[in-house]
Amino acid sequence: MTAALMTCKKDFPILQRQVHGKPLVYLDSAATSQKPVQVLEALRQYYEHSNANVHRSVHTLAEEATALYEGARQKVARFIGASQPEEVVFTRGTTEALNFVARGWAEKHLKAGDEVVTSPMEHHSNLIPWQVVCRRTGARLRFIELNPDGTLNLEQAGEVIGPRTRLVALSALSNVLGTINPIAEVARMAHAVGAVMVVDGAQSVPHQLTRVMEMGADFLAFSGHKMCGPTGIGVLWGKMERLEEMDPILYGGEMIAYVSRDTATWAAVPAKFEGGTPHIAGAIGLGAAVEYLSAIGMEAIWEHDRYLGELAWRRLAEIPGVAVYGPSAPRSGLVAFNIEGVHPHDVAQVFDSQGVAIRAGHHCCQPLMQWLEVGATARASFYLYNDESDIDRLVEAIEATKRYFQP
Amino acid sequence: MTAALMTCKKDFPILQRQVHGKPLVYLDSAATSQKPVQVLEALRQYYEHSNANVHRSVHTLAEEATALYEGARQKVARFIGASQPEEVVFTRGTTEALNFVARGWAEKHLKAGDEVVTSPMEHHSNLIPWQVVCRRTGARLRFIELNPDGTLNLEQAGEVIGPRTRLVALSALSNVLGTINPIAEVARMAHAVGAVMVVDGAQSVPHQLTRVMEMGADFLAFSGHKMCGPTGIGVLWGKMERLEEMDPILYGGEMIAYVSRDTATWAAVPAKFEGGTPHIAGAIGLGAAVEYLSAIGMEAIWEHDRYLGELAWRRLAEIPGVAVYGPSAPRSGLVAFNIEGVHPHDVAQVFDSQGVAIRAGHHCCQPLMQWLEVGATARASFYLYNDESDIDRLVEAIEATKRYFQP
Amino acid sequence: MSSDFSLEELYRETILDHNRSPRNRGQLPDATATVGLLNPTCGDQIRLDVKVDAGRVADIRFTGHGCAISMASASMMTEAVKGLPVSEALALARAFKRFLTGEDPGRDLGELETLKGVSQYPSRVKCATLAHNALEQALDPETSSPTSASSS
Amino acid sequence: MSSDFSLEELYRETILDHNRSPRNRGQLPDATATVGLLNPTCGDQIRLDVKVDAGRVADIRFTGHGCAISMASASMMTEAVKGLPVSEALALARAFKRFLTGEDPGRDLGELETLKGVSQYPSRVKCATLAHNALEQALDPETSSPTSASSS
Ligand SMILES: Cc1ncc(COP(=O)(O)O)c(C=O)c1O
Ligand SMILES: Cc1ncc(COP(=O)(O)O)c(C=O)c1O
Repeated sequence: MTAALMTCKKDFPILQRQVHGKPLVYLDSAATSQKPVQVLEALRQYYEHSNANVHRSVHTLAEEATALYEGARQKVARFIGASQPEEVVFTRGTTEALNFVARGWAEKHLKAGDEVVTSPMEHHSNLIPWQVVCRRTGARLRFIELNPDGTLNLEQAGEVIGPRTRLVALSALSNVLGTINPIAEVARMAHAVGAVMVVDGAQSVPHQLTRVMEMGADFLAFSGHKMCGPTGIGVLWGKMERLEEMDPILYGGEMIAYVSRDTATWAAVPAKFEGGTPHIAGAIGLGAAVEYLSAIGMEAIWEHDRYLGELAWRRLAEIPGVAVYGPSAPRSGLVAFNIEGVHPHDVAQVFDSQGVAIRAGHHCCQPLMQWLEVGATARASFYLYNDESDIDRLVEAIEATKRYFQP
Repeated sequence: MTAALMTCKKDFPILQRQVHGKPLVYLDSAATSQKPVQVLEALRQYYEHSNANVHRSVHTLAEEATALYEGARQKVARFIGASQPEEVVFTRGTTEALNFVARGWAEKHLKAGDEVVTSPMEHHSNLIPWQVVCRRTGARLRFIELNPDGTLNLEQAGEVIGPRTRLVALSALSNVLGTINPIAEVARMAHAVGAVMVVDGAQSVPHQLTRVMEMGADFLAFSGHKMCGPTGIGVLWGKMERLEEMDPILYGGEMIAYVSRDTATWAAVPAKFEGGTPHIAGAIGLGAAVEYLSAIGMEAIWEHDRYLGELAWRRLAEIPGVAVYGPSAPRSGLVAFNIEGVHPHDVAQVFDSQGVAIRAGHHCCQPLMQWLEVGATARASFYLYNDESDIDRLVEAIEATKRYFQP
Repeated sequence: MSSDFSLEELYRETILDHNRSPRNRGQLPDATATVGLLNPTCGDQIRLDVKVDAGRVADIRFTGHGCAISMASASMMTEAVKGLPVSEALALARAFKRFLTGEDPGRDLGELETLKGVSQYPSRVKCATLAHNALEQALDPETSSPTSASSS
Repeated sequence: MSSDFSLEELYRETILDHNRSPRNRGQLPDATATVGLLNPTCGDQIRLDVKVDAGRVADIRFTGHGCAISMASASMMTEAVKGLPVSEALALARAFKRFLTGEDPGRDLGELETLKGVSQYPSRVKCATLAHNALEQALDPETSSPTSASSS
């Protein structure tokens, strides 16, 4: 663990909290991350100093708010290596971003007989929009199967992705298995058959250095709240060409050029997709978050998170009666597990009594639960403010749970 | 002006600001309102104390975040007189809420030959979604015409709303004319022919006591950022029956019941419409905002805002070379105007040099501009933190502008 | 969530016991009503088989998987209602739901009262009431509302 | 936006004069190209009529409505390009746009330089460049990009 990461914990006020009289160990960052003071300060500063609607008025506050909002777009564009800021569309989060692609791009371009390819490890947000698009257009939804360890079966991917494939939708990192998917490789397969590559970056962008061009993605979706940013803000990045051929989804203020009683023409990208007053403070906060993460360094964060994820997997795998899921290594900074005979909800409850916050449930991945043949799992997920001592507390909590529920 | 309103200005830190060396006079609340410390404090408290994803995990932070988020729903429901909290769906704002109704309700229920009725004073967000729905379904868009003073021609409304009408969409208050529309009356006309009444409350809910039941609305849309709340949060309220017959719009996490690889079933209202991680902090902030407004009293705020709107209209109408728009009284707390021979953008720029922040442009109401036969207007809009002295500054700024641009 | 939190208040020994050795587990080949319910937030599932005979709950069985709270609650509920007149069984289920939202149940709930600790955990209340909701749907499908409506 | 703000820096006397008495206002019946442009944020509209003859801007006129900045900028632009070879006129429009984003225009811009104050106001830059964008579209429709693409 680098020095930079060891000192960052002090930036997160909530981590000073006690839960049930015990110091909080927050291991639920894959659900949502905590926020550093730098981000909270950017929000406060905006609201107390420059709050105004953007792109609308010519007064000083409005000029400042617009400059801050568009400045945030630039910061995010740099953070993911976009070729121009206009390729960054602000959305509520990953879910909205993926729905935008499904509604605005896929529904317009797909027809009966076409195929959409995804995987059984996808979050519902990267699955149901495609189910719905397929039902509406008559396209067929197909799946790249998983190897027994929860990695993608690349050989079979080469069979599923074929001449009828128009769109491939895949998460870069699984939010349950910790699998690191070979996005660039799958993108090459997709492009080879003329399909569009949609990447769910909800778990990858917060943890991994993202270079959209090298990734080979046509669209990338991610959420601010999982990467030290505020709630209610996220991003759809798209290649300009793709965004230009995409229909708007929300009609209203600021996304238009000319409006008469009966017709309207649209503004240019990205305004075309940002109908209505945007989440201005959220975008500015996300800008502050990517600056914060960049200052620490995404390579360092990725190394740190992976280290913790792999260490936790190994340590949990050694505990009798504990099942861990997904590949042992390489893996991202989370580990899903079950304790024999104890339902994950009960696990999470006992953990909570120890101050350890984890998530239990299906993690919005019911088809993956079906594949794993479990109803639910517990999941501990790590971020830059966690360290080895948190894994010690995790292991202790598992032991306590086993004692508590022993038959 | 009541004592409560006179003291509230101190709650808004931004109003202490200087612009170009002059004290800020913020007269752009119809675009977005400023935020009191009570709301900013609720945001900070959430992020520093209880930040977690909602409805997902069983740990303490998640329980607290869920309780705060659902508590905000209850506060908003009470604020608008909803019969149950579940009728409150959180959205990004008015624009998204109206698009949800257009996509989820109208597109499902309208067919060729049906008619949608709206007015020429609508904001683009309450016009373009209906244009698009009509194009998609083959329905026809019709307009209730305006009287010369910018009020609704009720007699003609009675002719336009007929047996083919399936949906009537109307703003409760115009964001340009200041017109107070007779919503209950139009709702009765709509219901008499079996049509659904959609109310754009973007301007009314922040200023007027809202009782959805008495209004006769089936759907009501409004934005948090215009009513002392954070950016990125708004509300679609709907009668439970209407919401139940409405399709979801965003597919993904948390809006489902059961998901397999190929199909999914939906959760109950309101979860069905809140796919993906919501803007948790935003909802909590909006809850704090409605508490703040209720403590002052919506009747007092409405009286105050109307008083300022009517006073401003009268004082501006007296100035030679100034044209004011909309009815003289009753009117809401804003006044749109033009200075002869000076473009509203230039007006706003000179105002800004005096520290007076107003909006200039088409106010997302191009068809209304066409009706008024102007390209754009200036607009001063008031809220609880404004008082008569701000109108003095407004009048001075007009005089300064006239001097500056005199031929 | 209060600081005087004690895990033992939530997981009373009775609950752990019912979880370990659930009563009335299984299916009824001659059920008069069968209801399957799902708690979508956590994936808890229950299938309840009820046999009504002469206005009484003549037999009742459940299968499914879920947390200790939901399984123990199902187990206790089946024990409590077996043999009761349908109206009595329904009244019990409703009283239990009131009990968990902190209201006065207006009657003795027997062993089910050991689930009191759950009322402090809004997210767990859904677990504890799953079986009771299933019972309501089985015995009175008209007035009870389904969890989810439409489908993709 | 800086605190040493002065309105006079934005609205120089030359600008106010062009706004009051615009040059080359009107339409050209024998125009070789006509372009209509709209600034959707504020509703500024311009119609530019250009007559190209033997590779030169033989005549140019504009109509429309907008703020002082956009009208003065249109007026000055028409004066500046009338008589220039097409390539020169295009170069001028592009240099002016560079100038307003704070870059070195690389050439003398004449009266148009009085619009320098605009560069401090991002929202007004669109006003000042509207006529220049129209000119680009009129003279070089291939490479210049339209403001809006699709329609409802
Ligand atoms: C009458 C009216 N309707 C709709 C809107 C759109 O609201 P929002 O931009 O918050 O979605 C506004 C405000 O801009 C408005 O004034
Ligand atoms: C892989 C993945 N995709 C999509 C999402 C959805 O993100 P959000 O809820 O922010 O829209 C999540 C997180 O919940 C996720 O982990």
